[in-house]
Amino acid sequence: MSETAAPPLQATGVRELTFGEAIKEAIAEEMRRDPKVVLMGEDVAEAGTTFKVLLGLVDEFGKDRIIDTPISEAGFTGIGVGAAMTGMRPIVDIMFGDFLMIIMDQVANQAAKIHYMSGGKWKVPLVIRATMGATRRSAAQHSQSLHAWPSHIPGLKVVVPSTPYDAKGLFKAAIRDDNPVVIFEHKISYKKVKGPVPAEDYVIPLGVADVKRAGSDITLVALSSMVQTALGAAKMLEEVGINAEVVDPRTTWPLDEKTLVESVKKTSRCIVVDEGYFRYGITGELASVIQEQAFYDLDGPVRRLGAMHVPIPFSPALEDVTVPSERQVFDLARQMCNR
Amino acid sequence: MSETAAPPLQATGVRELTFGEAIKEAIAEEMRRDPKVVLMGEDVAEAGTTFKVLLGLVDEFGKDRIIDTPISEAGFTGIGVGAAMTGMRPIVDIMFGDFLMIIMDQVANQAAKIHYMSGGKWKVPLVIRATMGATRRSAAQHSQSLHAWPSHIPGLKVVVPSTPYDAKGLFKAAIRDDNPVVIFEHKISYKKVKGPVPAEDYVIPLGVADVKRAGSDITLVALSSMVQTALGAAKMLEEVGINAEVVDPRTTWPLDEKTLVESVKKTSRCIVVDEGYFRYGITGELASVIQEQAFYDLDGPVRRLGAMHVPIPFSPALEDVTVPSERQVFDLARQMCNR
Amino acid sequence: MSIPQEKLLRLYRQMVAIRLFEERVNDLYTRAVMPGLAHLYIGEEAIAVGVCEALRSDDYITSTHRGHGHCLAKGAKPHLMFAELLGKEAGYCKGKGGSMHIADPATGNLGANAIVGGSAGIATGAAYASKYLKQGRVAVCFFGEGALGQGLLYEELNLSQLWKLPVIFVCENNGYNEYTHFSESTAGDVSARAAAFGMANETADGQNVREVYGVASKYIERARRGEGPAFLQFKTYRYHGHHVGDVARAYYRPKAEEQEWVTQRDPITLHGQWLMDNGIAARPALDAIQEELIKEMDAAVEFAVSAPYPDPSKVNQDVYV
Amino acid sequence: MSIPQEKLLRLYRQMVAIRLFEERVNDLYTRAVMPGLAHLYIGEEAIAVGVCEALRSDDYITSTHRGHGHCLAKGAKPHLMFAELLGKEAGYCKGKGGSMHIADPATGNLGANAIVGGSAGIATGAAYASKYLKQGRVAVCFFGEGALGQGLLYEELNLSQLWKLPVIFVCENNGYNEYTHFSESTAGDVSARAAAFGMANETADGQNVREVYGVASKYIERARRGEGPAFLQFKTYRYHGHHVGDVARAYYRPKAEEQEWVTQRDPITLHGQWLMDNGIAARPALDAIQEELIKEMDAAVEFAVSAPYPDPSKVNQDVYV
Ligand SMILES: Cc1ncc(C[n+]2csc(CCOP(=O)(O)OP(=O)(O)O)c2C)c(N)n1
Ligand SMILES: Cc1ncc(C[n+]2csc(CCOP(=O)(O)OP(=O)(O)O)c2C)c(N)n1
Ligand SMILES: [Mg+2]
Ligand SMILES: [Mg+2]
Repeated sequence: MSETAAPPLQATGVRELTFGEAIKEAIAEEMRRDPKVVLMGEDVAEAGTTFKVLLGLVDEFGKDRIIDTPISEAGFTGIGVGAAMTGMRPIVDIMFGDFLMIIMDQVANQAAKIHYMSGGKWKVPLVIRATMGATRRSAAQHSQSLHAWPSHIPGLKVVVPSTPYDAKGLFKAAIRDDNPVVIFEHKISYKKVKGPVPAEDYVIPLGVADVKRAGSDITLVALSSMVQTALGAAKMLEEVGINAEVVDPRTTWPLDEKTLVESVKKTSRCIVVDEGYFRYGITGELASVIQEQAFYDLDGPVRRLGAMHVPIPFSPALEDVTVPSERQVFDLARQMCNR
Repeated sequence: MSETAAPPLQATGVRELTFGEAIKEAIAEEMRRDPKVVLMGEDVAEAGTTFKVLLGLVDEFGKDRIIDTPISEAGFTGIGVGAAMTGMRPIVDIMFGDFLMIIMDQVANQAAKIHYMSGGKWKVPLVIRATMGATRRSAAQHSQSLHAWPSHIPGLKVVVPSTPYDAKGLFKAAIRDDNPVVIFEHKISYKKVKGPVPAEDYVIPLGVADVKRAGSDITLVALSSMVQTALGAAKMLEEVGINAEVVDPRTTWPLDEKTLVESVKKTSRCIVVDEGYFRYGITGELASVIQEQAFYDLDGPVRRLGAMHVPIPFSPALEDVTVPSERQVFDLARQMCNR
Repeated sequence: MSIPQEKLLRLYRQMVAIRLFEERVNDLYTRAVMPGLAHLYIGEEAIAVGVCEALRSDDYITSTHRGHGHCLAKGAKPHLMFAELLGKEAGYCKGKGGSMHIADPATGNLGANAIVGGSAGIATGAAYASKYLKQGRVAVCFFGEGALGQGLLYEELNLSQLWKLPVIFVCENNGYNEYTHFSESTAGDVSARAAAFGMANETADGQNVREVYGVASKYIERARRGEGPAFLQFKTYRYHGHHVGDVARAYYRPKAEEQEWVTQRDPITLHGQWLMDNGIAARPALDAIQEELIKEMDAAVEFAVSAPYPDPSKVNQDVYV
Repeated sequence: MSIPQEKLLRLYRQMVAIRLFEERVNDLYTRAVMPGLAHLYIGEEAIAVGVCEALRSDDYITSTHRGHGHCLAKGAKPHLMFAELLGKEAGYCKGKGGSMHIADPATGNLGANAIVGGSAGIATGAAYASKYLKQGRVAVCFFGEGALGQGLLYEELNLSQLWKLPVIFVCENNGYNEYTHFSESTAGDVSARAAAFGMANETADGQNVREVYGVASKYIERARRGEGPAFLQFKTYRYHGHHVGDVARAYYRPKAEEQEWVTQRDPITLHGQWLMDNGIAARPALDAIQEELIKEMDAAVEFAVSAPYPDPSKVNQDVYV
């Protein structure tokens, strides 16, 4: 796996890109490769999405392939499902991940089940773009990280990238996948997270975790924005002599249990960190899988840190304390390693 | 807690009722108590719901309080939210729990967050009735058990009763609760599960687990239909000399962690059984909570059994193997107790 | 519009086939041979048959919980459908879908759907793909008037009209949403709901298969020419219960009403009479068609009943491609 | 309809208050004093003011992401709103809601909503409760024309008309859904969408506060009499960006268009002129109103800026009752 942690050496022209630029490049490359790839959503064309991430794509591909829609998330997601069944490879962009709540029937009752219900006869190569992440002062209906919901539904694949390199490779894999894939893009990372990205074509297979930092004392399992948080905590831990390993599953489904479990067997300690709501979400499943398979190598219970189990507040004074911080990860890890 | 396991001794006129009859009685009693309680849904009046569970209620309360709606689940759930804010105590009935996917915005973006977003000024005393449970040969869109989804969302309470006694007491508590509550009724249990129910008025507080069977060798944590499965397995285990304790959380939120953890500390072994999809659902959270708090008393990892992670198939030959069976629980428990 | 003779006879044959198929479904349920429930199309045959007769084999349809008629009319094979209804491996969906999820790429059947209105987006999406890929295919979205309660339908009406997609929304108005008369669930005028989006629309008699065929042909060809979607409402009636288990219906609809439709408005009887009145076919010829189909349907049931169930190990196949 | 003099002046005052409020919001954003973003109501003041002037204080409203004007017009106090916008404990929602979630039971404000169309059900539900409890209250659901894309709206149009609920759907058509002209997102005729459900409806000039007030009064009183819901479309325009950060707008709408509305169609200027032309108020009187409100608004900003943030420990309060 770790060869995907950094760009392949033979990579031609590795540039430093932002998370958002990497996603745009992935979409552009796939649209050049395959005329059946189209993208639809609200204000995706001239406006380049609300987050401006796709600025310019419409100039290259035109309004027939970068398609502005009415404010009908369920409506155009349904179109995406039908189009995917009949020869297209649509990407539907629902802007704020919070709006998933409006389209869940099309995603989880329709897209997720059509292949199975038809006895394998129809397939739905659809990509659903959603965003996640708080601390933008957007309050309770524009700040959620709902990746746990689609992860609960058989028939869906769920991608939660943390770096520009992963974002490009995973997004391209998602577009080429013949199953419905929901990809969660962290809003704050769009501009904030930068990293090396090869100009060349590469895909990262879905279901392969990545060790973002090798370590021996404790395993920090983290997704999306929390990978940066975990890496930050790992730096702090290093200063107190604790060598943390940071493992990023990159996709919640398929799930690379082996890499997670091997890491914990090695370190014997584990914290799972996620930006989704704490209860009945991502951390519960990952912690369970790990304790099931690494129990006898564990020093103590697998611990979890998630978004505080409250609707996300507007006030900065409140919102900032709802998301797991480097400090919290550091304190908990230190206590677990009793140093 | 255990005093709620069986009807209080002083109970006047304890009758044997079915699960469905107990729910109907709870609704009828609350509607008599409080004229602000109304129930709306598709074919709930003369038809008494698709499952015939409410037959006769319309005769007593009339069509102004048992209200037939168009096939607009999101539409009438929204009405329920607004009515709950403005003086009513509505119960909205969405028939098959699978249709939750259509109303999640109204439930999880609106109802769940209004109290918090308004700084505590508005409240939403709304009850959402949903069903769960497979093996009715209704296929992938009419058989799901989606209680994990609302359990993930702060601001909602989630009730998952397993016996007629609990169903009546918990449903009455849900109606009197000032928060939005989603209650999952197991379809097969409506007629199949019978038990003693006092004719008198009683409520069971939300957030109190119930030990359905006391034991010392292993703890079986189960909800809804799986409580019957766990009790069946416990009988089989008894014959091989294993004394299983069966604990029913009864509500996934609020969650009575204490009772679960105490039981496992005592037995040192635990299996969590649920009829929802296996991944990123109920079992992950409960297993995590237990291993976090009872780790040093555990003999081995907390194990989980859930619905197979596939869309629910139609064919009996396939559907029956997707739901955890007494046999599976028995075999796993026996292996864990190595007898 | 004048309909060629062999088409007129095929319309008759197709309706009889659906009727006979559904009678056997009811029988299989009553004899407890079929798992679960089914929603019979008996009484509404003229709609599926008239519309599908106007479609090319590579055109698309989406169907509903009451979908057997649509699937058969679009070309599904009875024995593979019965096998699916009985949960057998040989069924269209390997037994994984059942009555409410029959799907078949070979006949352009995108699938029946157990979510009321749930296929409005799928049909619109297929029409979008056909336009984008310049295939000239048309997609028909069948739905009952109860689906008028689902907001998704209006989003698709707007999107398809805005983008001039070749999709035809076919509203089968049989007067009831389950056990509730549609007047208790539907405000205003049905076709006005499509007209509001500037969509071409027409309301016709769903018991007259020639009228259905004529109206459908007109708007399907219009859509094929790229002139946009249409909304067609056909007035009809289901003779049986909402599903096979719904037998005591007096509390929600009068027996006399059922009788009137069955005796006065039956699409098969009416078309048969018309064929005879117009000297296109004599009674013996029509009887022969029926006899032949009875043999076919009985054989199909035979096949399904004796077909094996899927091996339980197949349960986790087809979840992902 | 003749409007009493002091009402005519209050209409003016209220519009100016909203304008001044929003100008300060923009300033607070530009000076990076306000967290996050806000959607300004500048240019659309006549709608909120005209409609709310026709409501009783115990009537209900639901508002949108562009909600400051609705909240103020329904009686919200500027200093408590500014406090909320700055995330302060003293705000209407203790800082938990922010710009898109101002709510206030005291003024019948059921809350602004950050989900487009998301409050259609809430308003309809409040109307349902008012009817059931025989309170004679009316609920107004404000929404932008972009919400016409949300299926939920049609479900509520059908339900409210079917049940004759006292709810008024007020469509503020400012011509744009974010950065897209509504003609690119909306097929057919807007008011026909309500008419299709048999709902009373009217389209009027949203820049003429007297006209808005007149039309609103007529349908609000009709609803109060139990004669059912209505759908009102008011044509208007937002002068500023979709949100405070949307400054370079030339790529989606021409500067000339903005200029025309600002210079020719401004609701405050037009009403002020009318007041003077009709001898109801002279320029000095109008200026006095403005001066007074400027003081009030500046004081309100003062209050909010100096108010304390909530203590972090409050974060998990108010999740449950
Ligand atoms: C979204 C949704 N809500 C409710 C149901 C339950 N249900 C199945 S069929 C039906 C009635 C449908 O009536 P109509 O659309 O007129 O079709 P018909 O049965 O009359 O052919 C209902 C309410 C469902 N399957 N999906
Ligand atoms: C369901 C949903 N989809 C998308 C958005 C993002 N969004 C916020 S405002 C807006 C445009 C709304 O346009 P309109 O309804 O006309 O209101 P206006 O901003 O013009 O006042 C969009 C798309 C949202 N908040 N909710
Ligand atoms: Mg019907
Ligand atoms: Mg607008």
